[in-house]
Amino acid sequence: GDADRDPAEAAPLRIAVVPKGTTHDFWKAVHAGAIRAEQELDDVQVIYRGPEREDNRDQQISLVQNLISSGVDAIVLAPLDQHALVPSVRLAAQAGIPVVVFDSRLAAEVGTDYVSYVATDNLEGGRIAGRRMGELLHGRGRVLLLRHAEGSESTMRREEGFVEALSAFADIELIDPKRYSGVTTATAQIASESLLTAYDDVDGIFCANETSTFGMLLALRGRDLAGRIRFIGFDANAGLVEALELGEIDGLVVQDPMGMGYLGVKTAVAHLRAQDVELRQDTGVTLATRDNMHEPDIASLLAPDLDRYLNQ
Amino acid sequence: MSAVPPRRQPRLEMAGIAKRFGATVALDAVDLRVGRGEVLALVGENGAGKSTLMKVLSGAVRPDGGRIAIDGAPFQPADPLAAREAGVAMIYQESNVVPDLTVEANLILGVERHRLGFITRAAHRSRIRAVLARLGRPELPLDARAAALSPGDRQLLEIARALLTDARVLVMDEPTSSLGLAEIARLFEIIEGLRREGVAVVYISHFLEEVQRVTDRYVVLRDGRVVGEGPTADTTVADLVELMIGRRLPEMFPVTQRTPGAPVLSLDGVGVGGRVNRVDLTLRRGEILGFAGLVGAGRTELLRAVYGLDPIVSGRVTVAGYSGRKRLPADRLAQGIGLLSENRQAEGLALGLSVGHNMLLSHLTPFARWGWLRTGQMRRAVERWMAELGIRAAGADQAIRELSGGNQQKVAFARLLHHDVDVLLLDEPTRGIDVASKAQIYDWIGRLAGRGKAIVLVSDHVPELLGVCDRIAVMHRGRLGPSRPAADWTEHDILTAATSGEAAA
Amino acid sequence: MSGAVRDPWGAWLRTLAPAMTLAVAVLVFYAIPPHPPLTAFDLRLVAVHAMIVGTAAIGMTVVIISGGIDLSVGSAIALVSVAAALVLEDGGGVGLALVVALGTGALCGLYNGLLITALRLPPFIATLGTLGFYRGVAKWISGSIPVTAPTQGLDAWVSPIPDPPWLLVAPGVWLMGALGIGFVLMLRYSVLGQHALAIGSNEATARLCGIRVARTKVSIFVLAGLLTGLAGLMQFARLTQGDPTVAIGLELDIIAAVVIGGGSLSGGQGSIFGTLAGAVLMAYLRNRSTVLGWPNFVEEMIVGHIIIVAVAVDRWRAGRAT
Amino acid sequence: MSGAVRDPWGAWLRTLAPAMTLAVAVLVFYAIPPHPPLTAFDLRLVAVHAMIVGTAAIGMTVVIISGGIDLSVGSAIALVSVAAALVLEDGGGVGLALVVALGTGALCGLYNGLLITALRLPPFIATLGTLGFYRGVAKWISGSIPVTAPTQGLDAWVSPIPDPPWLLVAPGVWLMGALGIGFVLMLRYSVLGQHALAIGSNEATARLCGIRVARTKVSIFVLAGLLTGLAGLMQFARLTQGDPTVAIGLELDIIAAVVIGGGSLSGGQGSIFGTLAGAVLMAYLRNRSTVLGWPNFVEEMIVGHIIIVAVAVDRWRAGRAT
Ligand SMILES: Nc1ncnc2c1ncn2[C@@H]1O[C@H](COP(=O)(O)OP(=O)(O)OP(=O)(O)O)[C@@H](O)[C@H]1O
Ligand SMILES: Nc1ncnc2c1ncn2[C@@H]1O[C@H](COP(=O)(O)OP(=O)(O)OP(=O)(O)O)[C@@H](O)[C@H]1O
Ligand SMILES: [Mg+2]
Ligand SMILES: [Mg+2]
Repeated sequence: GDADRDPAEAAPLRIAVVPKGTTHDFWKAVHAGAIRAEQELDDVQVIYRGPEREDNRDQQISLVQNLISSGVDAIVLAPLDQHALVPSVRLAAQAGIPVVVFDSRLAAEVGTDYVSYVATDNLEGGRIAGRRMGELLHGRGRVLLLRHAEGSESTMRREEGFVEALSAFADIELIDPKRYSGVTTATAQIASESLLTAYDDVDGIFCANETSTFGMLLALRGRDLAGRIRFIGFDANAGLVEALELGEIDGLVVQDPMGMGYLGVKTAVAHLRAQDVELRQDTGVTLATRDNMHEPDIASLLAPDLDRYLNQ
Repeated sequence: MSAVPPRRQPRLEMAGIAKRFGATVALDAVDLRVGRGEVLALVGENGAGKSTLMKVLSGAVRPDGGRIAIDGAPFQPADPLAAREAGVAMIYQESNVVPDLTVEANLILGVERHRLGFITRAAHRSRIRAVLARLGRPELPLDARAAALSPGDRQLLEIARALLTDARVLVMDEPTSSLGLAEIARLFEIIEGLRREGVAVVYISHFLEEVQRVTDRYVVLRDGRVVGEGPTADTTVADLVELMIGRRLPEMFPVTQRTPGAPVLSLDGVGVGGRVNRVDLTLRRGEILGFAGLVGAGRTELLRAVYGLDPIVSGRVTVAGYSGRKRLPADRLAQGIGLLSENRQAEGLALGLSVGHNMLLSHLTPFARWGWLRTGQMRRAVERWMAELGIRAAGADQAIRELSGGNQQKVAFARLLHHDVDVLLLDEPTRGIDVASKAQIYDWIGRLAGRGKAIVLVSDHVPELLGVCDRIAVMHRGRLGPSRPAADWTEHDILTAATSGEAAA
Repeated sequence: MSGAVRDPWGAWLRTLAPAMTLAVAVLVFYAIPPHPPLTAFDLRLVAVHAMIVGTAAIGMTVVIISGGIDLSVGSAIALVSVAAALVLEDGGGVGLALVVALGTGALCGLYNGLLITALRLPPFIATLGTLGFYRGVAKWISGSIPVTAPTQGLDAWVSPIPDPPWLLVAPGVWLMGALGIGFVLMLRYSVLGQHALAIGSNEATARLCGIRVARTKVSIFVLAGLLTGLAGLMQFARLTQGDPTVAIGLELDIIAAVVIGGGSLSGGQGSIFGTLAGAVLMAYLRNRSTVLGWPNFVEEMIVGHIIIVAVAVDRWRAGRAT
Repeated sequence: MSGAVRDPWGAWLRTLAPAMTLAVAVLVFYAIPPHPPLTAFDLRLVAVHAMIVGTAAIGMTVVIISGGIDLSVGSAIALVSVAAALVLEDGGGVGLALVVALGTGALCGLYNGLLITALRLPPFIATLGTLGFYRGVAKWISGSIPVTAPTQGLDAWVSPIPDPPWLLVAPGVWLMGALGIGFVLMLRYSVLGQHALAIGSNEATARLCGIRVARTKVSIFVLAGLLTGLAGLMQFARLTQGDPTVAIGLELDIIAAVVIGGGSLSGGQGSIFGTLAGAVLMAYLRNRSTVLGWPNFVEEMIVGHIIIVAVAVDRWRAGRAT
């Protein structure tokens, strides 16, 4: 209900999309999805703005508040933290700006504080990875876990799910030195390399996001261990897909970031146009393997056609 | 002057004070006694240990041995504050002004009176005013940043600071090095007053005439030992010098044969940043031209501008044989002009670097092949100059910071010699230098002129100008008077010209 | 002396300069189509976004004036926010949280000060070391995850829309302003302030004049630590949680604020008001580039240059003045 | 006399000090149960991890000796890595990539140098500004995502296991070592080196001695920029992609390396070998704390203090020497 801000109905709806970061293929795909929605729905304008680093909560808060003040019609937000962003989201509600939350939980009342929650079940994503790892190792062996970053909620839930699923296999020993890869590929690479010198005799490895997976992949290559150790990662980018093809990675748990961006914007617009929307929408997680990676629906998840939406 | 005989119990007594820096023995069991109302002259060559001895007294340097007593009470200052509270005030040789503080803040620094941590200005104002009046500068702006003061005023500020703490012992380490004559005269009056109040004054200076005028007794240091003392009245400058350097000094101002040649440097209508205006001047080969003037007259600005360190706002400088407009220091050096800075500490020398670095820095080309340096040759060059000028240092690698003032100045002078420039702009070349070294530098100046070099000598010390220069010009409020042969000047004429501006025709 | 007359002017100009830069920035941004209006709400936001940097920067100004620098402030803020959160999580009251926050901040400052004086370390090094140390401690005591705790009304102090509304801006902002004034007076009229200036301007002289340099430096760092503590508490209130990874790299923003405000890293110079103006300026830029819908990289490129321009203009004026 | 004798000693000690600290660190960590062995591979790894920081730190040493500092080096590395990646992505050869990398690095250095000299900005400020600017440009030209490109064998230069194996460590590490020696000679025996030293220890004197200060400073920053370019290329080779977010905060590691190695931020002091030892020391600590299975926060707490201890020991020795 922003009639007071733009009386002319003709003026396009300005939908702000706020990812957790701006510099990963994952968020690029979200962006592409949002643009796709923008193109399908008429007179909608998408504003895509994120914090510099994937762990800068304070900056994301400022960002949301600034967007509120710039009078956008709705905000589609991937909160960096389930608690930290709550006041800002409530602030938006006060200002009459509906919020759609995607990718990660927000510890507030869906339906009252925000319109809808569009996400994948990160816990489930982790479980899928864990079960797959179990199968790959035929239920016995040692599995190393490289954690992503301190205080990153979504990845922690994936790690949680992975550990849980793995615990079903009695003969699999989980090695979790509580080492965090840090938020960039370079830090992940260094952490992985050092970790591998201590644990180069493991049978399996799991990483819970794009940067840590890629960093670990590089480390494995550096030691000629790629393909020898069962390796399951999370999310996809060109490099990771290639590695999957080469069998250096045995599985990538992929979400549908493009779907999230698309659905997020669509939901926001639907709400603004007074249609009722689902409170919870799951865009699903799938395990991409060397075998199924060429099936069209999986392929589109692994390598979404970003250019079609972003480069123009 | 009537020497008050020291009482039974001296005001200040230092016994067996010893201090080494690394292997340098700065002080070797020095004894010193100063009575109430006595003014003691502490003299000696550069590096004799004068400043170090006094820094021991003021708590700035911790001695290796010896004991101090004030009015009979043993006294071991933990730090300068302790010394100050015990009634020891010191005017250090190096400038000790905080540029970013106001004049007032500088004066009360460290001894602020306050309520709940907030300074009570009123408590200070009256005393400050009184002291400044006593120094003859009541108009000195208390709220101005100290950075805006001329060196002269900065030195006055430090004297005022010392006077503010009503001291029992007052140490003055070369207090007149950048004071004009008027200020110096007033300082001596003040010392008289202190003497009457029973303050023990230690007066360090290389101006032995001053020493003769103000002090009752003298103590001569050489290589950290006391080599002689006695009533100033029964001695002569010559005797003091002999005690200081261990031999009779030949002629102070050696006469050298030289004939003025072609002009090398000429200024017409040169003006610098508002403080210096319409200066005309012609400098010839083989001549020594002196600039007299009061502190703040603008001589330093003029030299700095000619050398290209400050911008010239009007007029032009022509260097013989160069038509181009290049006027950065690098260009000036290339054109054969060199400047000796008046400010050793902040500009003249890189205190952190070695003697060798400082000496050769401006002229590395002779040692460079394809931009790479031949260090062996460099070392030999440095050692040669050290020998030539008798620079007392542990070696070419010793940090210049560790040298005594005079030796530092010699290094700065050696730089110009090494660079072998044709025009030497010397701003206070003998500031803080002992007599023997002065004689040496005068000798060098004479020889250089004899070799056809042109020299500009800025000095506050009129006898020096009269003794060394061929021609002398007086600067007054940024205007340079006509230059006349030294013979046509008397000390009195120069002073009147410097104060009034009339070049007494 | 000409100097005497000239100088107050220069000082006056220096004081006003950042405010002017700010004004210019406002106009410049308004000139950009579509000429986004500067709503009251915008101003409130900018104020709140400048609050944490500003508060910490007040302390940093004193440190920098005394010739020091504190790179650990970002980590210290994180540590304080975690400490406060832990207290509140254990059911401690706001009062206790405040005490703990200030205490933690002061301790960080004290440790920095002792390293610098007792070990004679350059402040840059000492605080570069503690930058890692405090961050590590923050992660340690928080178990490496954000500690969510009841804010007990602390959030009201930092919410952009103040309550009661007649406050115009968040109470935290008023607090920052009050502290700013207090520290201006402290610097100009207190012994500590003058000694800080003296040490920053010429430490050797300060020592010879009998200033207890070490003691003074430690006090300055503790003082700055108290402000860091306050900033940390504000950070907690904003996040409603103690976040061990918050404020990474914030030290650079804080130092930038001081320098934009006319502070000199070689010591002896700095203006509290200037610093606050600097903090507001940066927050304002971020706000505008969001309102104008610029992509992140444009913002980064511009904010970077604003720092350069602001200081260049300042230097240029100073250069002309002397 | 003493000085002549003592000084070289002091200098010698200073040069060896970091190596000794390093040796001590090795022993200390070996003393910790379960006494993790220091395998050849560990050493290779540490060398590679120190390589990027070390290479950039060589340039930083010169900058710091000349009294400057460069906060933008991390961003510049990211920018270079992206630029190189773009070239290779377009099918450019290794040669071209190298040229572009060095060129980009030199340009960054040139820009820093010009800001500092032409605008008379303090290096800290100028490079604080360009820190944001270069990062922004990197994100801009990369479209804000890592640019993956064929490494064309560049990765062989930085892979922990060198090929041929008799190289013992990666070629990139040898390159760093060679550059280190080159710069030691440059500092000690070249005119530029002496001028850098002079400017760093007293700029006024340098000017008085006719050194073209501005020109020299610019050359120093360009020189450092070339090394940054090389470091950026190494970074690309390690990641096999140009990542605009890489090396955030790396400037602090690089500066730390210089300072641990005996560099003084007030200029006039610094040792290339010391710097390299410092870089290796930090990499070694990180490696050990991982091998020992310590959580990150322990590592952060310890690395922080190593910096402090290393410098404190250095100061203490220096203090005793005089
Ligand atoms: N900090 C220091 N480190 C090493 N040596 C020093 C230090 N200070 C002084 N010296 C040495 O101690 C000796 C005495 O120095 P001092 O400054 O006391 O001489 P001085 O009599 O004051 O000379 P001047 O008349 O030039 O001031 C000199 O040889 C000097 O080199
Ligand atoms: N009132 C002032 N304000 C600012 N700077 C000053 C002032 N007076 C002097 N200076 C600076 O102090 C330095 C020395 O100038 P000074 O006043 O001593 O003139 P001078 O004629 O050279 O005196 P001296 O006899 O010391 O050579 C100059 O570089 C000048 O810039
Ligand atoms: Mg002396
Ligand atoms: Mg002068």
